[in-house]
Amino acid sequence: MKVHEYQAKELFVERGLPVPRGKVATTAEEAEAIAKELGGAVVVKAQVHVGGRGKAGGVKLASGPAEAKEKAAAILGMDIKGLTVEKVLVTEAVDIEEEYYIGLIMDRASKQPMFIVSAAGGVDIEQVAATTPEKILKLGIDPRYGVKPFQLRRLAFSVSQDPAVVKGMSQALSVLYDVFMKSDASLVEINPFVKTKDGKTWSVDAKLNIDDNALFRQPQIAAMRDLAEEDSDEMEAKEAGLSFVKLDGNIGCLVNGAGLAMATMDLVQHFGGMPANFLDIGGSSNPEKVVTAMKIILRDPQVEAILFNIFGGITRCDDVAAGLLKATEQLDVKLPIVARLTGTNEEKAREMLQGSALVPAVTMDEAVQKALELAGGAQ
Amino acid sequence: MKVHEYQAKELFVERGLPVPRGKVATTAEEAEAIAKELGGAVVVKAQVHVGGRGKAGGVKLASGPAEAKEKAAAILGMDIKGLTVEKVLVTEAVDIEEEYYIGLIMDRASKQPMFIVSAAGGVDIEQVAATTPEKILKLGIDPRYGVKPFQLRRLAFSVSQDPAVVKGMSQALSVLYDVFMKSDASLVEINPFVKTKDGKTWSVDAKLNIDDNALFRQPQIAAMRDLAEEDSDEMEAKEAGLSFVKLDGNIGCLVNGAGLAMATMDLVQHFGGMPANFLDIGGSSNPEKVVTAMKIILRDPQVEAILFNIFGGITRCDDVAAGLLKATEQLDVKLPIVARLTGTNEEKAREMLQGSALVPAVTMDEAVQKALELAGGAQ
Amino acid sequence: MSIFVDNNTKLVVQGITGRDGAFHAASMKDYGTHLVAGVTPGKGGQEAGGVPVFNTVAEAVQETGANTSCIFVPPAFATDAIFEAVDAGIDLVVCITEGVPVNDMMVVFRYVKERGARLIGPNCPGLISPGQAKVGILPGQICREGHVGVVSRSGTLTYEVVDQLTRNGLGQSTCIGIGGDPIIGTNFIDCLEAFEADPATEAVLLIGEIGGDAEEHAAAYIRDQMSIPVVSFIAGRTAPPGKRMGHAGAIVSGGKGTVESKEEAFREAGVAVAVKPSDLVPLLAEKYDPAREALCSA
Amino acid sequence: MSIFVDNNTKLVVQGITGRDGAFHAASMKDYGTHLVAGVTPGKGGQEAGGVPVFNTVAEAVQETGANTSCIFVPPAFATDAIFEAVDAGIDLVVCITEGVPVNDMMVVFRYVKERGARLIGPNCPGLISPGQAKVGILPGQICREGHVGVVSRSGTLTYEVVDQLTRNGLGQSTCIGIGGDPIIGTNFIDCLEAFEADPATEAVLLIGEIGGDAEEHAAAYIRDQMSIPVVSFIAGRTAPPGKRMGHAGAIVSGGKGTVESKEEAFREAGVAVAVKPSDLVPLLAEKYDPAREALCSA
Repeated sequence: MKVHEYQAKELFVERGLPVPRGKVATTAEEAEAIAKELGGAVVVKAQVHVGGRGKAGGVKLASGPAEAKEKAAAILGMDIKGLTVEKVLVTEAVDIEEEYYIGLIMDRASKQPMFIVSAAGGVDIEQVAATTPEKILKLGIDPRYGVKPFQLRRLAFSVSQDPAVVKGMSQALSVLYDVFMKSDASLVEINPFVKTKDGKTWSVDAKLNIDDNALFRQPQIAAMRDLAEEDSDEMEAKEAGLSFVKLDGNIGCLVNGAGLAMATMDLVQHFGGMPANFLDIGGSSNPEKVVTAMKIILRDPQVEAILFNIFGGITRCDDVAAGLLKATEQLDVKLPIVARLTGTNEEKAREMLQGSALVPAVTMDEAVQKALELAGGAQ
Repeated sequence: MKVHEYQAKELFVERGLPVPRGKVATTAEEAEAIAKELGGAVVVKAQVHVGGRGKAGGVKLASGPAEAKEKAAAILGMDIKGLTVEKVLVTEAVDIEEEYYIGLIMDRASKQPMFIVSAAGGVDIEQVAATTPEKILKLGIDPRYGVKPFQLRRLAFSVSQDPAVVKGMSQALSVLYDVFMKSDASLVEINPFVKTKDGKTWSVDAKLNIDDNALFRQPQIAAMRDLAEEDSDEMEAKEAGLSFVKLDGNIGCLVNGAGLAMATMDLVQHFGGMPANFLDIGGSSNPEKVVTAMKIILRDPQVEAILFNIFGGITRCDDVAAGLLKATEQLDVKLPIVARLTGTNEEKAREMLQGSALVPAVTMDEAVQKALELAGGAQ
Repeated sequence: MSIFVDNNTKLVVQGITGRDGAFHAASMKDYGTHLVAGVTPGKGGQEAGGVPVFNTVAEAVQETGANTSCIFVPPAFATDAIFEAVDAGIDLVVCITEGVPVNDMMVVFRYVKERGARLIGPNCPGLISPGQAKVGILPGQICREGHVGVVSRSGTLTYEVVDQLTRNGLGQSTCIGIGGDPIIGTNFIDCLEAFEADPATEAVLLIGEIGGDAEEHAAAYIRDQMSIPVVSFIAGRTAPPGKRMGHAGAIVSGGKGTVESKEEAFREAGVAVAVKPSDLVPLLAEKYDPAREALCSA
Repeated sequence: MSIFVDNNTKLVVQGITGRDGAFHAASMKDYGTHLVAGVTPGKGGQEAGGVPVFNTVAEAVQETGANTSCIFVPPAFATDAIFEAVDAGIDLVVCITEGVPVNDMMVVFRYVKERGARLIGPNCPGLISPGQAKVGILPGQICREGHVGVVSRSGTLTYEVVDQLTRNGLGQSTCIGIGGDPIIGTNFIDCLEAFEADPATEAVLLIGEIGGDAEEHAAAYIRDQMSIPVVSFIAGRTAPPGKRMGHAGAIVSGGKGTVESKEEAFREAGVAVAVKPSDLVPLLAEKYDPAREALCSA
């Protein structure tokens, strides 16, 4: 789960890390009022869960309240990479002298949190990593021991000898680690972390991604979820215990197991089609789950055929068949459905589906090819 | 440093651990008022930093306010193992059905916190350990990982199968660990931890000792220090950077280094005398420290001779000699002083002391023997 | 022969009185696994599925000599269950639970390693050595004794592949699902190393997916250290970047963890890469002739 | 020969720009120790006592090849300094600082061990291999090259004993003060083991004190593992129970850690026990004849 910049900053401020003063606005008038309250120049920043909002025009400087109102009006409602901007953060503009990148990620390979620090701040760190990796210092932290002051110093000294920067950055890195561990983050970053001309340091931007597996014990973070930023179909699927991701193709896929679901999608593409979605109905599925899954898929007008690919292990094929029959009864399904149900209780499932309009298939390859034919051939 | 039962319980309550309601009183009238507020039977408990206060008559049951006043009057001012009772804790009396011992100590051998749990609660655990060690379960906790729920359960299941006890004790053990680590404790115990007849569990008593080395980062705990319970000479010595412990003999000892100071005391006893104190003036001592040390020793009317045993390493013998001369000038020293100053700058020190009334000595043995002679021979 | 589980496996099921725990305990026992105990705190002294239930794993180990544990407890309790099993001296811990917080796993991983135990999972289907023992939730009926090792980050995709092997007369030494989370106890390389050392394993099928770089590391390992043939398939070519595909670990982010990168690594290492699952068995047949192997090892 | 420090010691002093650090860095250098660097965060690039100062130990190691560190920083920063030294690859860390929180040491101890480094102290005077190197604050002038190993929990009491050895013509291989805290990095047994293995050490003086059971464990080790003679003295017979005697670790509590218990353990192990410090040299002479040893090893 992603949280907004302004929310991540709240967590920083709770731990004593200085960030430019600011507030969130949902209207241009609110933005104007906040700018008035702050005084001086402000920055109006789109709060959306995508990177590169600066390049997309989602971040603007305003000299005062009137301009803040104007800029906010332009940014609110803007579409950035498919997401509509519903909120802007209006913050004091700070007089930047130096910009740094500091971040902490969960590193899969070394199985520990890993700090990333660079003097090349304010730009895309992945690009810096790809083009000039020598400008980046990485330091893994053994979570059994936690981060030690010497590690914070080493990271800070690697980019600056300025005592103000070393002190401010050490504190910021310490807060990053604290937020990371206490919030079950998978990524937390400040880009840029800046030194202003008066020798102070500020966390000007903030990014925080949370491990979905840990949300059950992070009520404060879970409450930060911005439903406007989430796909409603994905949310509905999650509620029902399904895992769903919308794609752009014509073949609706309904599979048990994430790996098999991906392999099914890939096979659709291999035979010249395009999957309309990733959908994993999970283990020990009950008929209701299948009905919900069908509903979500049928909402997509691009879908031309539906493909069931079930390998029964714990999932029983007869349960899926029951759900399938129930769904075709309840919902007005006009699309062709190919059903490949194999494994546990497959004979029973076959009997149940006999006489229905469903197109049976034995292998994955056969099932995908039939679905593509029924959808009108390869796209 | 030791904290009182009522203070330790405050730390428990902060972390949600149930303790019988209660308040501290310094007068019998206050105790009466607290008993009235609590209602029902109460227990009046002396708050002193010694064990075995129950046996000494420092813990009394009272049926109501009037009796609480009476019992408090009897306990307040009582002398328990040399300490005067200045405060009593007045708490609700609970209807005890089962008593357990639970504690957590810093275990030197395994270098980790070690839980100690026993079904033999309410009695001296050291006695239980000595006579019936099989009644005690010990479990060390690796501080890198912290205590895990399964460990709490294992400890609790070892003394009870009762779900209420297992749940209550697991929580209490978790709080003990938390208090231990967060307060830099060397020992924390609840004895007894009880189950009442209504099936609830309570921490009826509490003991908490803190690592002196960590007090600098434990302001909340440091503020709990009860000066009335501390020896004022020891406190004065500590302020001056000295380490002092009052003993019962006639030879005042002034030594640099804890090991040498102990060896000097032992040598006094070996030759038939008794040391009046342990005193380590520490490393790199300045003359002022020596003056303070002399002042403290001279306050003891039992002292008949003073013995300086200094092995100059970092400590320079001339510094000590200067302090010694300054002290004899400033203070009206009527007692004989034997000075054995050897090591760094010993010649210089010898020159400085020449012509003074101080009795020089070359070896430790000689110094101790001379001091004993001057004090009027072996006791 | 086989890897990790066999006839010497003595199994304790943590969470045996729960719905999933009870169901799969029975299934494992039916398969022939030596199920010796169950653990559910507070239910010590009871019986479940024909074995005694204990309050703690330590007691279960002491009373029954269990050496392997299979965990079916909710995600909030799974790391504690792993700690408990390892602390009690269990050698092999198989954690089926999905949804374990990743930051917990960073710490658990170090504990398991430090204590010299092996963890498989979490978020995995477990493993099966056909004809000997099954620890986990894989459907035993699709397996058959033989000489192909199967290792996979997936569950049902593994079944699909194992089923194809069996239908084509290719039995398995051990089939193991290592789990779909970003941090898992046993990685591809651990399994490859074990398969290479196992006299009964003559070829390996490796099923990877997008996310992380475990496949890339495995490729280097195969190139440098392995003599038996390995055939691979990687799922997730059509997954959009930045989106998790069901598994917490199946995500392409920052241009890393793509199918292309993994396939390239395998190809460079001389590992055959199947374009679709149904190509795996034919590809394997090119590299491995069970009849010939049988002759050679005879 | 000697143990832990010698001519190959390349020393970095952590806290070299502090009062104590500067004083003792100079003293160690004067003694002949190869002082190669100092560390004080924020003073990197400066010079102190004739050696370069770095911001981090990692830099100091990289630039100068330091393999040993001596720590003179305040107690609140000492554990961090130990972590830093070990993390930077330092083999031997000598922490002079007194007053380090004990709970921190529980964790540091494990870190040092896990990384295969050696920590001496905290709250110790350090060690000296006469004629070769001194790391710590022991007065070098009282030592003399020779074949007696000295290990002690104390500072000045060690000097007292070393002085007596030297005055009696008995030189030392290494004199080491392991520290007076309840948790220390290197214990008696570690030193005894090293002395036993050191060809230059022909006898050992062990100076213990009240508190803990390190002497009891040492006694068992000497009985079971050592061939060279050991003579001991234990301080604190007159210390009242429950009171710390200067050292955080010097306390008799719950009837444990008494001089009697330790002396009894030594006597049972066949280790000579001196009643007073001045008896140590005569006792040693009974067990060890340097002239004879010199003949034997010639």
